[in-house]
Amino acid sequence: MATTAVANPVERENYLNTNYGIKSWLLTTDHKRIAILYLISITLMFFIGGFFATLIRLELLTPQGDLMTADTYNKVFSMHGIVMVFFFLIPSIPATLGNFLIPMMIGAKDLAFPRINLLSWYIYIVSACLLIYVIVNGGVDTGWTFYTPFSTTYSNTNVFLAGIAIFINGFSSILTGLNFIVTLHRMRAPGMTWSRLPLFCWSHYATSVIQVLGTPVIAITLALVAIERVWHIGIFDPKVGGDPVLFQHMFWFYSHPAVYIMILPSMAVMSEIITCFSRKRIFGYAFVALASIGIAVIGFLVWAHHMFVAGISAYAALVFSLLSYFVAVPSAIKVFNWTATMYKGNISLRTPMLYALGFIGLFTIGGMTGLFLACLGIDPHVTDTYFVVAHFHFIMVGGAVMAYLGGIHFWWPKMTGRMYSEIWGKVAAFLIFAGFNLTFLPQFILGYAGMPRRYHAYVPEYQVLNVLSTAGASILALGYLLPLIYLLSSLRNGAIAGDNPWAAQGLEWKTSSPPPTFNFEETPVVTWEAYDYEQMPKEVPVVS
Amino acid sequence: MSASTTEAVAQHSLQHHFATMEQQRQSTTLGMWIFLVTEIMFFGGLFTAYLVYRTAHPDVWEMGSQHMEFWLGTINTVILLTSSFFVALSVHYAQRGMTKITALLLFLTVLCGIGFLGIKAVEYHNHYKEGTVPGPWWHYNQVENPDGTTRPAPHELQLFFYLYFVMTGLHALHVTIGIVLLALIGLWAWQGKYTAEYHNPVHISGLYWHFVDLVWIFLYPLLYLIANKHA
Amino acid sequence: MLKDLSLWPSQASTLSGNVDLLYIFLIVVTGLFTLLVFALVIFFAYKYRQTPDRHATQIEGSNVLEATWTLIPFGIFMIMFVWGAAVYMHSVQPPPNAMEIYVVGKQWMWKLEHPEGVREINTLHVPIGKDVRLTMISQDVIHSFYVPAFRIKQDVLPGRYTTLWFHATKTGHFHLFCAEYCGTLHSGMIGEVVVMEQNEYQDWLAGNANTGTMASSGEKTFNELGCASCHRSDTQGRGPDLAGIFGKPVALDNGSTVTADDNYLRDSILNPGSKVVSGFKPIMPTYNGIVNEEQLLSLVSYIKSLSQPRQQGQPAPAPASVPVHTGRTQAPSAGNTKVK
Amino acid sequence: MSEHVLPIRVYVLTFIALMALMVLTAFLSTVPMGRELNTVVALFIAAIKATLVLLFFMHLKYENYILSTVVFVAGLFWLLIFFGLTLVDYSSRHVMGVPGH
Repeated sequence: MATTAVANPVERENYLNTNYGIKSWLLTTDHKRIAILYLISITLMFFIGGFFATLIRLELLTPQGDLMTADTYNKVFSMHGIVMVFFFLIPSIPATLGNFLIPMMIGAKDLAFPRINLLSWYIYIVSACLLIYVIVNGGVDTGWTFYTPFSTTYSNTNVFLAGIAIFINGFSSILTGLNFIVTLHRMRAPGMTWSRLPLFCWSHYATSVIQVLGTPVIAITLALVAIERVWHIGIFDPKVGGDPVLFQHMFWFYSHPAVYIMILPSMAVMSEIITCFSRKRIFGYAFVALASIGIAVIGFLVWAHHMFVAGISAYAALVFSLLSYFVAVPSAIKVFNWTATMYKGNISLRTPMLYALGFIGLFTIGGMTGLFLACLGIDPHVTDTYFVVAHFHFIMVGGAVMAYLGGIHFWWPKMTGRMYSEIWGKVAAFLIFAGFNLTFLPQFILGYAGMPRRYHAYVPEYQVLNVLSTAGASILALGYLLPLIYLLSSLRNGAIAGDNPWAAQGLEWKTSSPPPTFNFEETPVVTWEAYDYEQMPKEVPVVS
Repeated sequence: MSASTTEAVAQHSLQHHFATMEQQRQSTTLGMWIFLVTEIMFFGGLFTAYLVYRTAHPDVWEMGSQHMEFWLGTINTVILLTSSFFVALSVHYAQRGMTKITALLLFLTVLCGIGFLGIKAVEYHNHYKEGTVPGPWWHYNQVENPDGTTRPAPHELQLFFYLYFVMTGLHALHVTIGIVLLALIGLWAWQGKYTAEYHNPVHISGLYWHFVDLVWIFLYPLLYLIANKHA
Repeated sequence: MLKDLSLWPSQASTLSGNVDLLYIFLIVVTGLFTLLVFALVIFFAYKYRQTPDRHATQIEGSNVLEATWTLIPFGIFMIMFVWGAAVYMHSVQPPPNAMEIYVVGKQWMWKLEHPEGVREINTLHVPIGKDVRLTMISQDVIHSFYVPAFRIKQDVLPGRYTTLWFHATKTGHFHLFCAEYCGTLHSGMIGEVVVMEQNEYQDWLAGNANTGTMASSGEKTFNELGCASCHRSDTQGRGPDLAGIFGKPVALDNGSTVTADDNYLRDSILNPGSKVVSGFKPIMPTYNGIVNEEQLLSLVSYIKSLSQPRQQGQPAPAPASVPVHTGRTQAPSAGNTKVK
Repeated sequence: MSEHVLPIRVYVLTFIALMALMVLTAFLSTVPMGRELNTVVALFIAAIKATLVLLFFMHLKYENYILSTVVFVAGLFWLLIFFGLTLVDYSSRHVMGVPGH
């Protein structure tokens, strides 16, 4: 492999070397630099969340709950959830890859509102700092769901500040979504029609719609919780006739679609990787594109399937169960189309493709187990057990994180101009896939056997499966540390990637790597369909 | 868009990543509308809560509405509608490049906004004196019956007032932000920053103010007009 | 450790079999689909692996295929929905005449009370082969009553009664968990359900001397609070007569009608100004903060008993020993309590 | 410019209409029509007022592309989803699945 980095021949001017210094980064309005800022901050939050995950799995090694106190454990799983959901998963792909790539994919110089883009990063940083302050000051023990009246009245932790942190964080998400929508409508290069748009952009468009329409609701809901903590009275307070279940309606109105904020961008990445490494156009472009929009819309109609045992009416349960099955259809369509795209391709199993295939497998399992939870006959037994925990980790980690890593590996040469070690990349991909399955498959069995979630101590008959799960988690942790190491080391030692190391077809590959500040020397004019691999080399070249 | 000369005049207002003034104008306008949609959903959470509790306790809601001061609410409605009219006119004059008039109209709007907040403050103070502020300040525990006897106030009355304060409070916050925004835009208009070609900030801040007006158009009947005054 | 390994919860109620059958159906169907996807992905990745001499065949798509994999899954989903809905509707409709047990959840224990007046903490004794209905409420935060062996779970809310029912089919000890996160000792809010033969259950009930039935302790509270001075059967009463009202529609002074169920009775005691019965003056004071959840349950139980023909708890209120239990540890019949 | 400059007359007429509607709704609130009808009438008038503001003050009628309208209507549509599906629960709580029945 690349032992001798080519002694940087006179580097072309690009977004990284155009100017230097902290100030040039902190005041930048270049979407690519903001993407890098996001990448760094999100990675940090990922490892904070991962640290809490490690503590959870260590505690559950034994049934007695002997590693930490019950209060500490409750804080640990709450912080794990809050950090991972609001500060890693929701911004992960859109704010890094989306930010970096969308303008380049549509042939624009930047997002529509570059300063708002920077503002959204600052808002993210402010909220993340506030959250870290909360963690340092004893954390919060409500779970990421903040259910009332526990959060408003009974918890003795920093609920107010944590709520405010998520409230602020919401605006970062809203501004990103707003920026993407306007950009995709108004900034496309000549010839880049909607039917030529890469599916990456379609999926991000759907994501942005959810961010814009859903996030304000969680913001106002958490604001109400925060006010209720200060005022000692509020609309969710049963003492004055308020209904705690209304909080759950308002919470899940956002937080269920939020799952699609996490998974739609992953699907965006999938469509790019699978086509490139199969050397094929996507199977059923229009169906994949419309499935994204379908998920975004139907995703808003299903929230109360989180509440089948929460005290909603049986009639509402029927309605929401039915609607929940509707949303499974577009997801199934996507999986089948990706699989069909591989048919008669010329497939090379490079690192990004390994992640993509891992994604298809894990997302399929995650989606299939979702059918159990939508099913009114089964959900009351498995909800609030480890079955649910396993299910949503299959979607969010098996799905979203796999795709995130796949995307980072795919576009790493574009972002940095360097190639990483292919061997280590494959090793990490296998470790993550194996570790993930060993961690979370046993949890399905645990859940059906009846182990409730958020238990600090549990009855002894659940121990064997918990030990398996913890064993898997240690492999998974190793798998996550590896990319951090070899990707960083590639910055110094990696081979020079060249403009288009995968011979990929998108517009972003038609400019140099790393790209110049304004992305293209001159505005491109698009005359071809997306994924037009007919015109591209028939196999993926090897750069080393 | 043949007017390349006018675009040359406005060139300094065109940000580097846009190709034309028209693209920039359409982008910012679309951005503002999307922002307004997020605002709809933001208030939407409160309206949902209102809807749920109102359908569950219609009597209590009527009882609560009787504590609203009809005339103060109505005057405030007049003020906000008038201010929206001023803003619409200010955009009109900005389009024609008469930015001094634009500025004056915006300053009038700011005055309206301040008046609105003043009246709102009077109402809040009255509720405070009456004891109908939820939380530690609540001491409205007995309701008078028509025959002069009293009975315990239904505790859902606090829900009504809680929603009243949160909804109008959030609205007042938006009015405050609008006042600051329009004052700044008015100042810049006075200084001649805007022209017939480039005045989109006036336009989109105007959209924001109209939205604040829209919210009030619904708050007014929902809070002030549901009292059963003919029972 | 291995001999305790639990891969499948025991089946101990009439519902367990239904849920398990549906679960197995879903496992088979989704398993087949998952295998199909896995097999195709692996097969394609191998069959069409990169070779230097081949071009990928560009395929635009196929509407027939799209329709196929839209409609077939959709049809299967609808089968899942209908079957699931059937199991669910059965599980949320308690049979009439089920024996009733009252549950109060609080941080972090379950308080259970039998109509005969026997109280337990964290352990629930029930007879095999009978329909049992739980009427549940929380004193503080949301809890969830979960018995995996029965496949039943329902959140227990503050401020509102929820119900759950089961019909045990197997004797033995089964886990009872709190399934909704409720604070520090959430994982300690566990106990067990003991299913006994019916005669053993009767012996057990008889062997636990108690202070009278729930209805009778409700009657005591009723009299102590002076409720009877207004809610009287003669026409002089300033409040409505409560005999026979349970489960009946009640006309309110605002013209609407409500059913006098558990929740309505509870609300009327705590929040009397809200729903006033037509024809009466709204003069009732609130008992919010005066009676606790257990007293409320016994009051509701008493009012219910007034609607059951010939079966009222009698004895004249014993003025001496007033069982007002405010504390948590007033656990009668010590033999049954088991605090972990 | 492609921006449409409206004559002042449009704004004045809109303003007069808004004021008239406001007087109307304030007056109608004192006419006994029954609780439901009174609310429906008040909200109907509010909706007309809102539409006037949107169409004329906020130029929705005159934007030279329909996107803003689509965006705004989408917002309203989502709000209705929120209202509607929440009410599915609350309005049916006393029909099915309540304790005891």
